[in-house]
Amino acid sequence: MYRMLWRIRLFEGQVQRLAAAGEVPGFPHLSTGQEAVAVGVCAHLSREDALYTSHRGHGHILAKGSDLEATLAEIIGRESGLCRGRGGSMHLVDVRHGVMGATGVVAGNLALAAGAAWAAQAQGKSNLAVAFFGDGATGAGVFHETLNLASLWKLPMLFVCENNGYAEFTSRDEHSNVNHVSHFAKPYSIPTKTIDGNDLKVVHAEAAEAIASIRAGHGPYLLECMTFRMAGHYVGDAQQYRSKEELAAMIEKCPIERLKRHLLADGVPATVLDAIQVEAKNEIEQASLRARAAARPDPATVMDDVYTSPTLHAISG
Amino acid sequence: MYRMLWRIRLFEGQVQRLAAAGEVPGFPHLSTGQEAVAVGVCAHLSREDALYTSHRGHGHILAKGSDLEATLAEIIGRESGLCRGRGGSMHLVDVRHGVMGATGVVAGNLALAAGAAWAAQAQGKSNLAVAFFGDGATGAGVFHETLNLASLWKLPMLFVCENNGYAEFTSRDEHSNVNHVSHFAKPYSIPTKTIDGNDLKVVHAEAAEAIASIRAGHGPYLLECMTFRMAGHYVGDAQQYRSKEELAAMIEKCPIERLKRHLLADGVPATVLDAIQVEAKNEIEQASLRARAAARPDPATVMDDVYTSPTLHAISG
Amino acid sequence: MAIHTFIDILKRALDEEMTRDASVHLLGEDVAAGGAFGVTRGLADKHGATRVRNTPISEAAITGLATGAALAGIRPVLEIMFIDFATLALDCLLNQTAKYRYMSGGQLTVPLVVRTQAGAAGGAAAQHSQSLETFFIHIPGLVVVAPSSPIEAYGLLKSAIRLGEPVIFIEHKRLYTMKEELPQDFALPAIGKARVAREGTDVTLIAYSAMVQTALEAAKELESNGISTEVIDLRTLLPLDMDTISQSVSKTHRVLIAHEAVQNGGMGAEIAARIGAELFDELDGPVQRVGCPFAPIPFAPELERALLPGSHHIVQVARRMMGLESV
Amino acid sequence: MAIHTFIDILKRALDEEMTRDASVHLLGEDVAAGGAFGVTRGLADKHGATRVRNTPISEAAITGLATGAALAGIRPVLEIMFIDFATLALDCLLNQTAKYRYMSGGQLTVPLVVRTQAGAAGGAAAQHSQSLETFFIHIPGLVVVAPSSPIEAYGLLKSAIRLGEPVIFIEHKRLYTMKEELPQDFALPAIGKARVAREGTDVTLIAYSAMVQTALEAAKELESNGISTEVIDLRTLLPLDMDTISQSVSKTHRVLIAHEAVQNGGMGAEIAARIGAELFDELDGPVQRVGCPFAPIPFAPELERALLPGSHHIVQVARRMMGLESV
Ligand SMILES: Cc1ncc(C[n+]2csc(CCOP(=O)(O)OP(=O)(O)O)c2C)c(N)n1
Ligand SMILES: Cc1ncc(C[n+]2csc(CCOP(=O)(O)OP(=O)(O)O)c2C)c(N)n1
Ligand SMILES: [Mg+2]
Ligand SMILES: [Mg+2]
Repeated sequence: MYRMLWRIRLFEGQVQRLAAAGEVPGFPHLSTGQEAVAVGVCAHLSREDALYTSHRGHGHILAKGSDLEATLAEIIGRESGLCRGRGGSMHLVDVRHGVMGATGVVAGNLALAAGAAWAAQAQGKSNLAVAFFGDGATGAGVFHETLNLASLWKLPMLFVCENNGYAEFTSRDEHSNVNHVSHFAKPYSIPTKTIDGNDLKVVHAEAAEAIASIRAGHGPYLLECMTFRMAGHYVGDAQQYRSKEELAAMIEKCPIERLKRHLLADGVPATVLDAIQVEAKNEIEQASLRARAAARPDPATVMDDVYTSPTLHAISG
Repeated sequence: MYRMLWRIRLFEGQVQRLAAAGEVPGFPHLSTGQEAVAVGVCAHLSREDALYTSHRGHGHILAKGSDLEATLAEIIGRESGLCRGRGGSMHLVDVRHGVMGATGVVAGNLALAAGAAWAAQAQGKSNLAVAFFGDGATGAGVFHETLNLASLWKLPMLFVCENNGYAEFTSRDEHSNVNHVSHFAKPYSIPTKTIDGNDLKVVHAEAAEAIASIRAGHGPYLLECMTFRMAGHYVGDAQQYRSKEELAAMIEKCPIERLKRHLLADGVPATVLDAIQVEAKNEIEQASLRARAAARPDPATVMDDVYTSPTLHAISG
Repeated sequence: MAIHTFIDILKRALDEEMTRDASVHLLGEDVAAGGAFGVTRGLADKHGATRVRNTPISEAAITGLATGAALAGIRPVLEIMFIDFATLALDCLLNQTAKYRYMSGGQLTVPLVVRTQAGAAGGAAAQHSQSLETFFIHIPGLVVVAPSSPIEAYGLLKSAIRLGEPVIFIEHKRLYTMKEELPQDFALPAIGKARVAREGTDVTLIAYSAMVQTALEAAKELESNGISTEVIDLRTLLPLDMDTISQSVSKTHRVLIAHEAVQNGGMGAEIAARIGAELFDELDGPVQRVGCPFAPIPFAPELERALLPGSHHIVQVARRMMGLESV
Repeated sequence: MAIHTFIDILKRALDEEMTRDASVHLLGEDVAAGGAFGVTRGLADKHGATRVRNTPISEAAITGLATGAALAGIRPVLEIMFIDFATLALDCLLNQTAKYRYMSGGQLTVPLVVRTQAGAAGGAAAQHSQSLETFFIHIPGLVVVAPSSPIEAYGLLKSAIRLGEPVIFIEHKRLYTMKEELPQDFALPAIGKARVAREGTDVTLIAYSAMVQTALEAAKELESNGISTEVIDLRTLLPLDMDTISQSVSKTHRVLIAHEAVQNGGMGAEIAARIGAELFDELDGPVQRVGCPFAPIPFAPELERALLPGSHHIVQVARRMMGLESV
């Protein structure tokens, strides 16, 4: 898991560099600083479990098992990308690994995750659905509609909120006077916990408990992970709205530093940890080289995949 | 207030008869059995307080002071109706009495009521906004979005839920496993109470307290009034989905019978009460005669009032 | 041969599809109780409460849920009680449902049917009477179907369920009590193909949904005026079957399009624009539209009647097109 | 005379209107921080946090709140960050905002401006690039405005705020960095009137929003082909100014309509249908449309470029219309 933390951290760093160099179309959102949530939760998921995520989803997708190169290739818009360059950073889908999708619409796919959970229930399968979302998403009505449906139908669904205290440039206290997202689960009697999302050990243990409860048929669970957005809202955000103190606290909170301290204390030699970091760096660099060398989509294929049925395609206006 | 209960009861009875006779276009929803909520809450409102209500809003509007004849005239589609026959039963508006509107979209105007409350706050006025809605409306996301906004901005707004245990033909337990609508207010720290909505004395007292709190600047308040829909969902609904026992409990719960018992116990002579009932009956009958004799809208005016500016009207496609 | 109302025949189509394919599930407000119009009455008893599921009043979430279930291999048939409230589901339909296949580079499909009720039916007023199909024909990835009679509804609903794309299936309230005999041999209609509902040589009259019945009435009246009207029932609004339209226009050289939706920016605009561009040389005169004037639907019956387009409007415009009436 | 970007000039218009009229209030996600594009930056400091209010991510409720406030005498200017998310506000806009005046029999008006960002701007992909004006032109009671340059935005936004109707004000992201000089004497444009952005005699080219700039580029290129193009900037999409269009078409007899929105069921359909019906005898050839092919906006730049209509498409179609290029 230490390796995966580094993979995500360095992946996001690579995206940031490529974005600065003008190689990333659009405005990617980085999960730097929030890696422990992705890694701690996804460690308990199988391929068949459905994962839905938000605009800040690179980490979740990598932790779920998606290929580094194909993910990066998508983010820089290549034909070899997960979605053949159609989706991009905010619309990553990788069905082979149960990554059912990211979305650029805040809270826009929470109910879709409930649908995946309902499908599993209706088909008598044992897999579950996980939805990652930010604290800002709790302002959206569909979040509450989905909590109601999930609790009413006892859907096998894990809600994971990454509460980083910000929605874009506005801090949480201007969005709600409800301090903790976990409070929203209470009226529905959905089991919930607010945890330290920067400590991988904590996330891992609490996610285990939550997922065990869901797999045991007790219905949905909401995990609120308090975390810290180390980067700006999007690549290029100058973050003038954040105080120096706040940004300084970052290093203290860094989930990688935190896990490193745990591991060192547990007696893992520093050389082993350093080697992992170097390996991850090499992996990312290799993946990046290959992704950047990959072919760009052929403009002639732009109308592919609007519809399944070729007859509809042929005559559509 | 006993008079107003009867006015509403008999008004609804009249609407039902007229509907059966084919004189009411569309599908009116009656508030029979829920009168105590309307009367108990509106007793504390001034004309300047803004009232918004749902598809089941006749009672609220009458209790707020709207004219019996003009209200009925609207429900049967006459030019002398509150909205010149444009609105109908589900879209009653009477600005003179602070009736800002009913809506046929479940939960569709809750945020508008918050807007009225915000306007009052921004304009430094002391009036408040009241929104009446059914228990089914709590399934709608915008209800939760509005709770969040109202608590965040401390809006002078009273949420009144008439929990009659049904949304259309489906009972509450198929809509939510949250037993009480008041539970939804809790995460927002909005003060809330669940009360007996069929006992006018209770409603009156609790509404007084809620409104005093709002007027004192403590922000929104949610009152959940447990009540009983004595009629079907709409006029004509056969109600096969309700048990005999449930329907039998009706008389016991009837808010008029309840208040009558209170008043008799307080020493009010039965003759006085009977006289009020007879007077209300006469009022309704007179209003009905006049409303039914009123002119129908002129088809040539059908394009009036789409826009304010005549220039837009003239050239609009 | 049995006679069926529109309501009964929809139920029959749903029942048969649920029996044929265990992945078909019904979802919606009050559907287990039959829905607002009784279309699904009895299906919960027959197919079980898991496959016919009442939902809370949460149009956004249930549309999302149905979409997510469709992505996971279920074939949901979702009912949105009135098309007026489909706007509550529109973010999902526009930004998720319709785009999923494309955005995922073809990895996923959304085999979903959204049934919804549209149109004015007497005093339902501004929020329960609208015809909003235009919102959907502008969304790449969706398919839009609007049947014009019980037989049509039967075949088109079955075809829609089997299609494997997200289909908006629009049922006009005024058709619900219409009765028709269902023929025994019955080939399911192809989605995307229009049909000629009546042949004629002077004017092509294009309609869909309940307006087809109005158009057929008008055609009858026009016949007594010596005008031979060809009525095209579009069946599918998206994609538009220009072949059928083109064949007819090459014969009649005059086109009148009728729909109940507001004329400005309505379905008729697209049809007229396509004909104007693709069949310009075939036209003997301007393509005419009959639609709702630009106002909400009023409550009072006199006003509603004054606003809604009816067969007399069609007759009047068609007569004018044939030079029988001055402008 | 100062040079302003589109962003600066919108800020200036808002600032001036807030100073002029104390009932004008700004509302929206992050507006106090300037909004996603910095348009409202600094206005909270100047006019106070009550009049420039950040909201939660609750598009439905904030639109309802703004509507209710407008009914109560406030003049809200609400920002919906991207038009892609305006569908979340559409129930309110369609069923409440637009219909209030009519349903109340004229008792109430809704003086509300909804500012929103539309259009593709390079890699924003399928959920942040759409042009959805068509949804709004089909809603009686709304007014839809789409400025084409900084000067236009300045005047139209001020006029929209003063109009007293619910106005959807659409800002194209690609215009945000465009600069123009603001003349000193400046009469506010009337809502509902188009303008001739360039005079010409051979072809009438109708556009709005950023596409006007593209159309002007195309017109320049066409000039070097010997084709004289009259460019009409619609300014207001609803209601449509047919007078200005008609004057131009009576001169050129050829019409080309261009917009970035998906062509099927787009704004161009209504314009083409109106011209085809009302100006049939003036037309020397079919009314042509240039719009987006029927697909979501893809992410990769090559694909985005391949899909979006540009000046070369306009030039090509115009040349074809003039017989300079074969079909
Ligand atoms: C429905 C919708 N409204 C607004 C936006 C613009 N937007 C993008 S990200 C964002 C903030 C989201 O905050 P949060 O959910 O806390 O996620 P975070 O960015 O903190 O991870 C906003 C408002 C959007 N994408 N979707
Ligand atoms: C958004 C929306 N969805 C569905 C409907 C159809 N509908 C009308 S009333 C109703 C039930 C409302 O229940 P509740 O809010 O409890 O009010 P009650 O009728 O019990 O007073 C439904 C589903 C609607 N009008 N609006
Ligand atoms: Mg956040
Ligand atoms: Mg109820």
